Amino acid sequence: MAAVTSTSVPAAAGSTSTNEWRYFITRSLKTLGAVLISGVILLILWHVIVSRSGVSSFIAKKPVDVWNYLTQDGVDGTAAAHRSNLLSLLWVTLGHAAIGFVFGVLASVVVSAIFVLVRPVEFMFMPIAMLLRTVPLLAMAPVIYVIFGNGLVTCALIGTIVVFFPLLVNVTLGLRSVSKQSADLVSVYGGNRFTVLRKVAVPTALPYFFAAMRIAVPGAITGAMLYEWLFTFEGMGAAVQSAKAQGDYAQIWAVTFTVTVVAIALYMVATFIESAVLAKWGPDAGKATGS
Amino acid sequence: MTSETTLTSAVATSDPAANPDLATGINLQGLTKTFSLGRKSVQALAEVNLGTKRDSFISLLGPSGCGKSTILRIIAGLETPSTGEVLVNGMSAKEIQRAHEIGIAFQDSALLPWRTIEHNIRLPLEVAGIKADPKLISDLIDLVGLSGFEKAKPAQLSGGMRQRASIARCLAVQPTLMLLDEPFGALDDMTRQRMNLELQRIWTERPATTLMVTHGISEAVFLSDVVAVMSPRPGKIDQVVPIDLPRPRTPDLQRAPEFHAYVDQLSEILFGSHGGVDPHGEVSDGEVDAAEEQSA
Amino acid sequence: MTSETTLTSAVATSDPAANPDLATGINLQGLTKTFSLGRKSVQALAEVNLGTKRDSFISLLGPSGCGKSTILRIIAGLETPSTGEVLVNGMSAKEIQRAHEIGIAFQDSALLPWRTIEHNIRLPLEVAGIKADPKLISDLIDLVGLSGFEKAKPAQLSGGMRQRASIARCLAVQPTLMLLDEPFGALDDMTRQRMNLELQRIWTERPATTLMVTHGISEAVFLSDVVAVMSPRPGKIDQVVPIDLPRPRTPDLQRAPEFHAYVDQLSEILFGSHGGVDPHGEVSDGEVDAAEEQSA
Amino acid sequence: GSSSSSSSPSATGSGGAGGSFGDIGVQLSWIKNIEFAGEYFATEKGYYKDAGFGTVNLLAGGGSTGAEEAVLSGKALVGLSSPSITAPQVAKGADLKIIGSTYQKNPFCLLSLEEKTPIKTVADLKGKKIGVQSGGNQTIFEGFLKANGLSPSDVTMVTTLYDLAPLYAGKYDAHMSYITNEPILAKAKGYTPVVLGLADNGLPFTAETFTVTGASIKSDRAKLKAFLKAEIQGWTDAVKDPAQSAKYAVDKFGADQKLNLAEQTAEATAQNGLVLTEDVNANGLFTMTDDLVANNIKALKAMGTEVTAEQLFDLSLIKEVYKENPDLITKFTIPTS
Amino acid sequence: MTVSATSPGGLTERRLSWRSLGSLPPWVSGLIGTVLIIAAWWLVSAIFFGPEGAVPSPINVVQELFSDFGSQIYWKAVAATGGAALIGYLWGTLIGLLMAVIVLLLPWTEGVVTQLAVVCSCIPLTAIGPIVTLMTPAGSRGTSIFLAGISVIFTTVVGAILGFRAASQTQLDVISAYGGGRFKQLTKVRLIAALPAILAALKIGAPAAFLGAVLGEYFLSGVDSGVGIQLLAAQADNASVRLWALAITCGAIAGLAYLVIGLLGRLVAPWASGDADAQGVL
Ligand SMILES: Nc1ncnc2c1ncn2[C@@H]1O[C@H](COP(=O)(O)OP(=O)(O)OP(=O)(O)O)[C@@H](O)[C@H]1O
Ligand SMILES: Nc1ncnc2c1ncn2[C@@H]1O[C@H](COP(=O)(O)OP(=O)(O)OP(=O)(O)O)[C@@H](O)[C@H]1O
Ligand SMILES: Cc1ncc(C[n+]2csc(CCO)c2C)c(N)n1
Ligand SMILES: [Mg+2]
Ligand SMILES: [Mg+2]
Repeated sequence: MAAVTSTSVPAAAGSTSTNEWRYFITRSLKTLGAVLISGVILLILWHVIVSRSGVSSFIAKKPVDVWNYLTQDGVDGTAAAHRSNLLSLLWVTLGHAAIGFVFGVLASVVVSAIFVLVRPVEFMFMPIAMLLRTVPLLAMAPVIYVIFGNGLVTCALIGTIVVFFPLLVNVTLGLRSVSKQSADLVSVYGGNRFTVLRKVAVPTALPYFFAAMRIAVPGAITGAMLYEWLFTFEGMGAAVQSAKAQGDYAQIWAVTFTVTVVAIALYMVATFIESAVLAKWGPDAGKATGS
Repeated sequence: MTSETTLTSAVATSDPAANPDLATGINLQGLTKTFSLGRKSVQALAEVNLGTKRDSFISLLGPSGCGKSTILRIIAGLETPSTGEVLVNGMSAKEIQRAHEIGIAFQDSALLPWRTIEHNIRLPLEVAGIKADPKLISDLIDLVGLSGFEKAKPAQLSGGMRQRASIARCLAVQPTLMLLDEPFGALDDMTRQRMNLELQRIWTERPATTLMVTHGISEAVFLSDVVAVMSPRPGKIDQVVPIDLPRPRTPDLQRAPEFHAYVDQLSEILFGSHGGVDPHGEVSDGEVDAAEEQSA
Repeated sequence: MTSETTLTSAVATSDPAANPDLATGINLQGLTKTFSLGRKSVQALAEVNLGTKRDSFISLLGPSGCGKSTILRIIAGLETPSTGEVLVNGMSAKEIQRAHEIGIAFQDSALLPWRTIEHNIRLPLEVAGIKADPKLISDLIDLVGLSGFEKAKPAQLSGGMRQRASIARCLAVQPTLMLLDEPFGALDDMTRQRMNLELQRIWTERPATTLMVTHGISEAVFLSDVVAVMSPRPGKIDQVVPIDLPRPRTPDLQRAPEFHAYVDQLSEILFGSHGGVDPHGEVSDGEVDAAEEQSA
Repeated sequence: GSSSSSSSPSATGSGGAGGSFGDIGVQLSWIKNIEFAGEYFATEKGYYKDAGFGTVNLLAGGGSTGAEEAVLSGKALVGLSSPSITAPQVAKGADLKIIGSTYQKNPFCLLSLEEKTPIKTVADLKGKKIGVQSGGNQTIFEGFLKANGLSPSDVTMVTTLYDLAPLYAGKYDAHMSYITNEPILAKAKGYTPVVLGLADNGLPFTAETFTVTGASIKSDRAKLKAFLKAEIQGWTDAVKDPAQSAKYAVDKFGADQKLNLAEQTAEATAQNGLVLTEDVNANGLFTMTDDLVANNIKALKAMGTEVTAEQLFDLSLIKEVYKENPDLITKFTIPTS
Repeated sequence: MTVSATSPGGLTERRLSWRSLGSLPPWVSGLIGTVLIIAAWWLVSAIFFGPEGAVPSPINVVQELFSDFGSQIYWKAVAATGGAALIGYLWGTLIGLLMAVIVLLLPWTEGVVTQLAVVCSCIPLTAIGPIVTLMTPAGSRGTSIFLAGISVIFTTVVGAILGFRAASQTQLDVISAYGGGRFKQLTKVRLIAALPAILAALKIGAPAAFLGAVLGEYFLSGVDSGVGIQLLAAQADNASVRLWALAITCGAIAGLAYLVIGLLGRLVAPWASGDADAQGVL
């Protein structure tokens, strides 16, 4: 039978790259520009606040001081030594952050799926999830030490605790944002709750998941530093402590600066991945259709 | 007026309890449904009794808001009735769901916005765990005139095109129970006509117990074994009119006097006994005729 | 076939550039629209030229996917044309938007799910910063037959009821430009007929430049000053047919031979010159006739 | 009764209500417990007031904001700290000076348990696992190893906090402790604490030192001396009456922490062992002999900080206080450890 | 319902039991969960630790809590820390929402604003805690408030931006067609469609704010009362029972905040699929 509505789609004239790629690239470029602008804003803010705070310059360092610490040899060591020290600390911390991130994301995705599939479980265990997030790790560290030791298990645990809760809440919300109609559709075709989860809820939750991932990236770094501070003598977390003991405020500020910059860089990476995936999924992933 | 249960070729009944052999397809007994609406509650269905034979085609006609979609949703297992029993092809709604034997098209297309048209149509197969035959999918897309839009997202289609995609999706699983909620409402008349013929062809080749909700009287007559007319909210089955026309039905049939008689009969039931059946005995959607009843 | 621009009572033109006096209402010149669709792009509109007089009522007919909604969305300022110019009542789309003079009903009801029906209808007034007169709102609700559902949420209404709410919303601002995208598609025939009459009454009392997209040929003839028929995608205006019938039009008019002549003429344009105009000269939505053209 | 424990915010500004020196802030090295008994007496008995101060705000430290920072930023006139923390900052150029020392030796020790792996001597240390708090204590412990000719590889150092649970659980063999604190807790738990004091094993630096800025010594010399005088009076009372000290800590100043009276009393008594020496009996509380100063410098060097006595200490003020008020020198009975 | 009567017995029964589990009122399942958790805790405590060990017996902890409930000191500490957390939370939320609104009104600022928010979440708190303490007057709870606020900003910004995007194009079209600009779109559609996501962010924020306030007390100078101070003291005292009682207090306060915001959400955004309505969906 001849198609009623004319023929097929007219071929595009000089169709360049795909829509998706354009979306991806423009978003990436925008992000880069934003980083530069916000970087400048932050440096200015930092300079102004420190200058006006009245806190002794011995403690409160300005951007210039950090720059000097990283580029000029001083009484407390050469710039090269400072840089290589920071770099090696950074790698350690990034390793710990990666462990925490992976475990935290996996755990939260699995748990939120269970929460969504078996709702009572949520009411049963949400309090515990929250308790984990609220109890200062600082206070419970000895207990964790006694039970889990101070190795990578604890590293994964701390990372998970820090990252878990925001992810859990977001992913659960995303999985629940399923439109009733779409869920109806799948159940009519014989799908069970699990099918609805896979076919409808997961795509719907993707934007939420990625938003949560973005939250998780800085969270994982924070968690790693916390772990290092409470359980090891390694990485940036411990370095802040020993620098404090040494009165090496320049190093503290340099560490703070480095961690922040790296976290932003990783956040950007997460944003890139997000835009790539969501572009493929379509910008409408997870959005309601009509009314 | 004909009394439906006395016909020899009866395929439906408004008293399924008394006529179990006429309720081997759809079997609704004592169905009621009350929705709560904040403080108040709305009775959508007041005691619906309806039986059809297996593999028969029934259409539901009735004014807006009378509960047509609600009946369809209850049969699909999407809504639980307040009271009453539902069986389709001898199975409960849930069972037939689980057997992957329902095809459904909703009043609005309900496509998943992140899936391409192709993938939307393939969805029921995925859910059923059946490996999708690419040929089948592309045939379906062809059938509904969406070739060239396989990779388009729903947001990029017109309203009618979306509806057509949802009809294609309904046909993907080759269902034994087909539920169609105003499937052709958003289509232009030519497409609608073509879809009607195609639907009849498909249904004849691979029979399925079918329930279609529609506003088009002649469409209902053309396609159905039986037409059930509902009264306004709280909805109940007003009359069940068997359509005793030979199959396969061709477009020519729509000019036959028997056809027009059915259309007129249904218009009369829908719009009242004093409703102006078209004096020329010609095709009418009831649209023009009903207007006579209105005071401007 | 009548040539539309030579009629003395002409209210519309397919060449607005040459007939500026026939384009004081809607004025579309050289409108094209191309959507990108992943790698490919879809030309939805290929050069649309259309003019209507201010306060006239034009209907758009055409096959599904031909770009009717796209034209309407461009006029509403919701889509920018790829090329071409749009003026309505001498204003640009943005200007008329900002003047709060548009009433619009979308193909899907587009009600806000968190607002009650009442509040949804009041929305345009809120947007315009006009204090809503409770009487006006309750009259509108009455008009569309939704009394008792003032406090219901859209999810609690049937498809037709939602569409009626969206029509009521369209009328809330008493617009000078009314854009209706298949407003009555989901309604049963009786309600549809009643809404048609009401729409005519309202439009006569308070004229507005109106564009309605519809699939119902007789509905278009009944309501319009002029009907524009579009050809399939890439859409363009195929013919502009002025409907020279006296107003106010009553339901009786729909039985007049002039009326039927218009319906037949439009069916012919839509479904081809060899399309079977109903031999009895009777009302036809083109539905049955068009079926003749189809091979099953 | 004069000022209450809930201090109202105030800086070192002059011209306060009470006397010519106005209100000042004193940054404590920890949250309010028995460790600051002398300050409580000085407040309660009105010694600060008598010395000419309005309100003396005893600023509890959360453990993470150092006294040096508080003093440098001007939030406090005086901070209670330790040479192990002050010296590195002085070495980095901070304008800080220590003007007296409450403890004559530092309270750090390695706590092990008789029931598990007792570490009685430095020789026992080899190959053991030691729990050390990261940051300042880590530096101190490494200095301790160095001072005893051990290298960091001779022991396994693991991070811990103040809690003894890991020690009880056998996660490590010894816990870096305060001699006044953790051993008492272990004993209360039913263990037999074994203590290896750092001060007695090659690391004889002092603690609870009064740290001020060099600038304030120049501009506020009289004020600082008045402060020291009130402190001497307070600590004289405190040392004499551990029970009352504990009461002040538990019932008044540290009331918000639900301190344990028996434990605080025990700590007060143990603390006296750090505050009182023959030299103190001879020269007065807070004084430091040249030997002690030299020991400090040596210990600091072991901990990796090179400073001279002149850079770190300015004991001229305390000497002047005693010269002007010889009657402040009291003979205490020195507790036997 | 007789529908299930016709289905094979076993299947029906299992589904029924799932159903009945699913239809438990939240507080019942909450109770079951709590009981399960406490039982597990008890076992661990009894088998591996003594009643006063690192993991003390729940009985001792509950006893401690009950004695706390009668003590003014306890409530003073809770009020002090909770108050600082609340102030920080309000500030953080306000700033976060403002930032998101800026993004909404000026989309080009999105990058900059989110970067600023990221900075809030990844500045090492342990490093800046003391600095903030030095910049606020002695005795003030500035650091607690600051850390509480900064813990909230980032999640609020991300949640609110996500929420502001939740509105569908048709919904926005309705407003523009009726002559509404970006502002009307914001007030009539975006803000409301955003509520579920914003509320989720606020829910996450509440425990984070409390945690921030507690952590702040580890840096504060001149502050004597607070949950954080008590934790510090309990830790130095090796008072594990007190430590756990305080930890549970923290959890309870955060849980309460979480619950209240959740209820608030259900009140102001009942249509949100994240809530009761959706129970039938997933
Ligand atoms: N979820 C719901 N909550 C409350 N009331 C509802 C709900 N769904 C439907 N209703 C009510 O039930 C009645 C029947 O609705 P239904 O959708 O079945 O009508 P319909 O016959 O399909 O109408 P239409 O032809 O307009 O689609 C209506 O009055 C409607 O308000
Ligand atoms: N956002 C979009 N992106 C890509 N293509 C689009 C988009 N919107 C519409 N189109 C394409 O434009 C063409 C015209 O669509 P339009 O919605 O105007 O049709 P229509 O005439 O209103 O059809 P119907 O009667 O079915 O509603 C269609 O082919 C559709 O695929
Ligand atoms: C190694 C070591 N460092 C600090 C503390 C913390 N602390 C607990 S009590 C107290 C005051 C002394 O009575 C101090 C400073 C500790 N316990 N052990
Ligand atoms: Mg319906
Ligand atoms: Mg359309």
